[in-house]
Amino acid sequence: MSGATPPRPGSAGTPLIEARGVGRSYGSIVALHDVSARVLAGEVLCVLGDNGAGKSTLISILSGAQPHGSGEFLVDGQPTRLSSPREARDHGIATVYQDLAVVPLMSVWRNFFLGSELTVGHGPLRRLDVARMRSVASAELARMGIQLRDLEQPIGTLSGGERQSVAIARAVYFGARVVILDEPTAALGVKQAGIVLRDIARARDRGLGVVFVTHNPHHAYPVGDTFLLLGRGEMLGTYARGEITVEELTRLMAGGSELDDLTRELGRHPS
Amino acid sequence: VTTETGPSDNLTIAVVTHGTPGDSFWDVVKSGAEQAGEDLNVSITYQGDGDPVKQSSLIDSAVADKVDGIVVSMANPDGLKDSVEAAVAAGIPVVTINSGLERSAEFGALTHVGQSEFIAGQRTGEKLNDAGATRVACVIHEAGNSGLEERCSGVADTFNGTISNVQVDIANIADAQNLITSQLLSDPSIDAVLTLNSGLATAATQAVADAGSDARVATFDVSSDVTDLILDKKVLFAVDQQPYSQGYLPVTFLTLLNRNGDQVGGGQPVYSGPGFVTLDNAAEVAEFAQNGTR
Amino acid sequence: MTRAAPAVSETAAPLGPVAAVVPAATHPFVAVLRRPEIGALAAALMIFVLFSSITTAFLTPAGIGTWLYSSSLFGIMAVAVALLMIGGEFDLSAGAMTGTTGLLVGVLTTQWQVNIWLAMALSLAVALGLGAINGLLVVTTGLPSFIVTLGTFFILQGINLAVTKLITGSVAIQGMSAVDGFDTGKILFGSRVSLLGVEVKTSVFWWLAVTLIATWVLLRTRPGNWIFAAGGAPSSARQMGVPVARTKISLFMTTAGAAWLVGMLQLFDVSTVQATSGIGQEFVYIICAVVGGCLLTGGYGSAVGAALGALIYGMTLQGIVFAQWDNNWLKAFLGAMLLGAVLVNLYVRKRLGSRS
Amino acid sequence: MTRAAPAVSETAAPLGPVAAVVPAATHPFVAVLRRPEIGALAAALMIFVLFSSITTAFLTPAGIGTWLYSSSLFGIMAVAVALLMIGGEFDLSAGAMTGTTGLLVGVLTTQWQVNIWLAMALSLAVALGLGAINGLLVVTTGLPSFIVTLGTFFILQGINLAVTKLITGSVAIQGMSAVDGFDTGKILFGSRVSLLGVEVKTSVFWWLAVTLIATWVLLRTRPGNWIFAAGGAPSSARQMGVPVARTKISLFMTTAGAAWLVGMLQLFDVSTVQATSGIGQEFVYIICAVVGGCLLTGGYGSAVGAALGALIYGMTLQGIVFAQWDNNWLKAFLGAMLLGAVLVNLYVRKRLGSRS
Ligand SMILES: Nc1ncnc2c1ncn2[C@@H]1O[C@H](COP(=O)(O)OP(=O)(O)OP(=O)(O)O)[C@@H](O)[C@H]1O
Ligand SMILES: Nc1ncnc2c1ncn2[C@@H]1O[C@H](COP(=O)(O)OP(=O)(O)OP(=O)(O)O)[C@@H](O)[C@H]1O
Ligand SMILES: O[C@@H]1[C@@H](O)[C@H](O)OC[C@H]1O
Ligand SMILES: [Mg+2]
Ligand SMILES: [Mg+2]
Repeated sequence: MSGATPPRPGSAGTPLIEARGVGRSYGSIVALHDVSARVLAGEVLCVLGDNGAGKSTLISILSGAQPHGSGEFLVDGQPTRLSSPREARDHGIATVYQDLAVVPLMSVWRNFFLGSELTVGHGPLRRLDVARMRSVASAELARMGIQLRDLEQPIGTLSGGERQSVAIARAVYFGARVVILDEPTAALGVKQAGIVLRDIARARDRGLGVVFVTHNPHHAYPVGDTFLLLGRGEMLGTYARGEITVEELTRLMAGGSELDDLTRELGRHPS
Repeated sequence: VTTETGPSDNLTIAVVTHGTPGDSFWDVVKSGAEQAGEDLNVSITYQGDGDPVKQSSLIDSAVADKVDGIVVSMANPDGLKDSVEAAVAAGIPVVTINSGLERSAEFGALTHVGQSEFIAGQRTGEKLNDAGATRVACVIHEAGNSGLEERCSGVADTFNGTISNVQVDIANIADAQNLITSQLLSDPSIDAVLTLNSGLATAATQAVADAGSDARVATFDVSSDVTDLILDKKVLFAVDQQPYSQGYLPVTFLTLLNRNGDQVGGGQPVYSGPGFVTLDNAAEVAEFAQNGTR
Repeated sequence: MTRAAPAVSETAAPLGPVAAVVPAATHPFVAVLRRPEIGALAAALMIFVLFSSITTAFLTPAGIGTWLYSSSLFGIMAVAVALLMIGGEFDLSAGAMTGTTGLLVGVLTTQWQVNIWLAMALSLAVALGLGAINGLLVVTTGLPSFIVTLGTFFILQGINLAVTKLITGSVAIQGMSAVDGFDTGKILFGSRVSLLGVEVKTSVFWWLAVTLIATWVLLRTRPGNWIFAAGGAPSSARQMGVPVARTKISLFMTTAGAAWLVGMLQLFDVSTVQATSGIGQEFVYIICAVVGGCLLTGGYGSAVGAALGALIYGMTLQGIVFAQWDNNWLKAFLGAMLLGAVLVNLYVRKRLGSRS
Repeated sequence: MTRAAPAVSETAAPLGPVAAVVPAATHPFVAVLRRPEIGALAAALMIFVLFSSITTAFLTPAGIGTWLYSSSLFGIMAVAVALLMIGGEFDLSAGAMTGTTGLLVGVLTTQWQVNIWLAMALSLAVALGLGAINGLLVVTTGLPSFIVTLGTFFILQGINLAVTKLITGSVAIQGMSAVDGFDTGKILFGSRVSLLGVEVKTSVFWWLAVTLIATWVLLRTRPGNWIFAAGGAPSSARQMGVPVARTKISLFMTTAGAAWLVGMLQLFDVSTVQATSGIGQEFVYIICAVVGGCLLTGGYGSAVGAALGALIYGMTLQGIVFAQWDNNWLKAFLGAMLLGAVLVNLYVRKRLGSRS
């Protein structure tokens, strides 16, 4: 069972997924503490914050890769404890992990459908629908602007950006209701980053909820509806798009005091 | 002495045993077979594997090679039955050696050369009685070899005292020695150690010294170290099944059969042992042991 | 079947032009040359040509039958072990387990007069249970399977010896061929079929079947995909929803099942089992898999490669005998051949890999 | 001195989610609890207490001498093998090499009347050469050391047997104790020293020395740092300028040197060597290292841990005999104990690791 349910336009109030005061510790390290976030259908939630702020940790909770330590996690308003990413996928939640979650030695198309393979036939004769998986993977990648010479190529031999594009194409394809992207644009060229941003907007327009983690306010601002700021595992604030400008967002992310340095630096090297 | 047919008939005899390469006992058997081959102008191939499935394969290979005779040791007769019978059916004469005396004729072998392990054990038990032993540790060095178990049960049959088995690994003599030491320490009433391999006899004497025990050591099989130890009175006696003859005789028999139609043995086994090497005859045996033929 | 996922992409009206990319961009011949087993195939051919030319018996019908048989017993296990290795784990108890299964049937039938088919079924159940225990131990403790299965290897080795002695009073099963139904079992597991003059033992057909099924599973089924993923990048696999733990446990059970099959093939072939049977073989299986191109680190390899690795091993073992080389040197020859085979394999794969 | 790095390797515990904590910030006591060998120490204590309480001979002076001796021979090799494993490689030829070195001295002295000390020096040179060959093969071909040293293992096994037989006419060295200078050699390698009533064999002191030196090298020298790096992440290490190839070759030579030492210790103790000596021991060394906390995947472990692993193995082996448990079950007990020891080790390290 993969992200099977057809997109369901968000019933106004109920968030597709919601975290209420969740926390998570690794041994004595508190990676996340009392953080709340909600993802509404047809909205993009941007998660921003410094390195080590806890973004990936929040993502791993939302995507079912890790259980939350404290707090509450709701899917469609129902308190849920996702025990595996598989379960998350069954709820129509798909994720691009920061480490991409690809298997380097496996071919591109096998990675694309990993865990949600298409099959034909029944019983002992049930087998992979290789032709279909290849053509879907190929089409989806082409759509991202990636032209691979060979889908049989082990994904580990792709360039960093190509690999990331495969992971994004995969999540966009399987995310029936919620797509979570952890720094998807980090390694991408200008063209590919543009395609990803457009994909995010398009998914939003189709009524999907999107969680978008990024360090880049200039990527976040154009697509985001809500901005969640994290710092040292704590929530620094949630802002609706109308409440904040891209400059303010940048300032908050950089930590107010360092703003002057930053502007000066930006001023010296305009790009 | 060359017979008229000797040099020109290109006989090949395959020896297939259950001994792992490097086992000093089987090395002497191999030497005996090779010497017979040289003496009689017959080419000899020698192979060994302790797993009956693999030993069967080796016999099958010899049959595929269309050799003129096969010598087989049968530590596990059931496991070799099909292959031995197939060889006989293919018209290749077979002589069995060492173990498997009881089934030899049934499988269609010409004769058997060896000792009965059980009888050898019984004689050993009597000798230990004579030496006044009351509690003996029987050291088994190959876990799957039923012949070794038979020796210990043979001893148990005639021995008046009590017997316990110790399991060691022939591939690690230093550790085997340690295990024997531990056994002696944990049961100080042990007054005799019986090893079933010449290499372990040396280790056992050392173990007795390490444990500060006054147990006597006896062993199966001979080597020049063992004869020295017997002369030194550190080993009581060695049971000698004369492995050299277990290699030499069957090759001779099979050659005679091929060249002269002789059916040696008359349907009965040929006993190569047990002989005993004691203080009385150790000096004579020592000379041969030095050459790797005893 | 509620697998509507593709529908999503249909609704997703592509912004850019969808390029019509032909999925099979690679020429089929090139694809074959890239398979992991191509190097092993080259090495196997070399060994075959070598012994065919320097010995007379190797290519005779009887000779072929011998090395095919030898290879088949290694091969069945090597294929199962290869699946497990692709899945990222080892099973050092696999050799001892071939002994356990045979001993169990032997004890049940000769000592307790249990019906032979029932005994075989029980033995299979026990094997699968042992495999599941291995798998569960590995998955739940997170200890390396190398050390866990080494533990079970020692335990099985002890049990095989002690229990057999306890019940039969000896260290080998005797009188098996007199057991009711042994002959019918022998047809399935211990007989020969004449094929183009070569007397082929049934185990060879089992070997072929196991290799084919394993290849099918690996390359054409979901579990196959999961095996590669579980071994190649377990945490990524888990993140993508692959049931890694279940996959690994199943693989340990598969190895145990193969051990049962080999146990039966040996039992019905020589109608006896020794308490020490199979010990020391566990590494031969791993060697065959590695010679056949499996990575020790998991995630890469093939069933056909492992089968070829076993063929190389079996041909070498019997070929040395046919060549009548002094058996004191046996191991040295074997080692040199294996190193040679692995180097040929590496060379061929590097050449082809970089060319394609 | 720019040697700030070792601190990192001391605290690098891969178990569980241990955060990167500033080393200096850790209390020394906590640092001790975090050492890789702490779990092995706990397991060793348990085995010690077990056999001390259920057998009478275990704690007697003679008993202690026995298990210390047994542990020492495994221990010397286990420590060397642990270094190699931390460096990311295996050496399956290590066991056979203990035989090779002893056989060589035996042949040279008993057959060719070479002076015993010269023979020992030659034997050491040959061992180091063999180690270098292992290392070079691994480093230049890029093949896994598991398979390369398996090849050399087979080759050595064959050579040990065939050459010994060829030269001495027998498969074991005889008459060693009559060799000139044997007695002086025995003082160094095969004598005993009375220590608090316990007759301690010299090998035990060699074991201690090897463990201390290895620990010093690992934790307090640049090569030690390189070993961790070469095994933990070879390509990162290479990028940072660590001489990975040279480090690995040196490690193979170290293992070979240790094999020589053990070869001498055995030769002078039992005054004979069999051509099959050492075969099958290579895995015991790996077991000891793993029981002592080394990772099979490289980059993590300790010399003290490996020494403790050998102690656990030696105590268990002898303890089972002292306990007079049915020796048919020996292997089963051994397996259960080892699994138990590894589990205790894991448990202790997890508890301490996550608490700190
Ligand atoms: N497995 C782990 N064990 C210990 N600490 C961890 C673990 N994973 C994360 N942490 C710690 O938790 C904190 C938050 O990590 P997280 O990966 O969520 O940050 P992030 O916001 O995604 O940073 P980045 O922008 O660099 O990706 C960090 O300080 C990190 O060191
Ligand atoms: N080891 C390899 N085997 C096969 N193809 C490879 C390998 N390494 C790189 N490639 C291919 O070479 C091309 C260039 O790769 P490279 O990593 O240099 O790109 P890049 O410019 O750094 O891209 P990015 O911006 O995504 O990092 C890619 O198409 C990639 O698939
Ligand atoms: O069966 C053989 C036995 O007779 C001999 O004494 O020791 C080695 C065994 O293989
Ligand atoms: Mg992150
Ligand atoms: Mg790049």
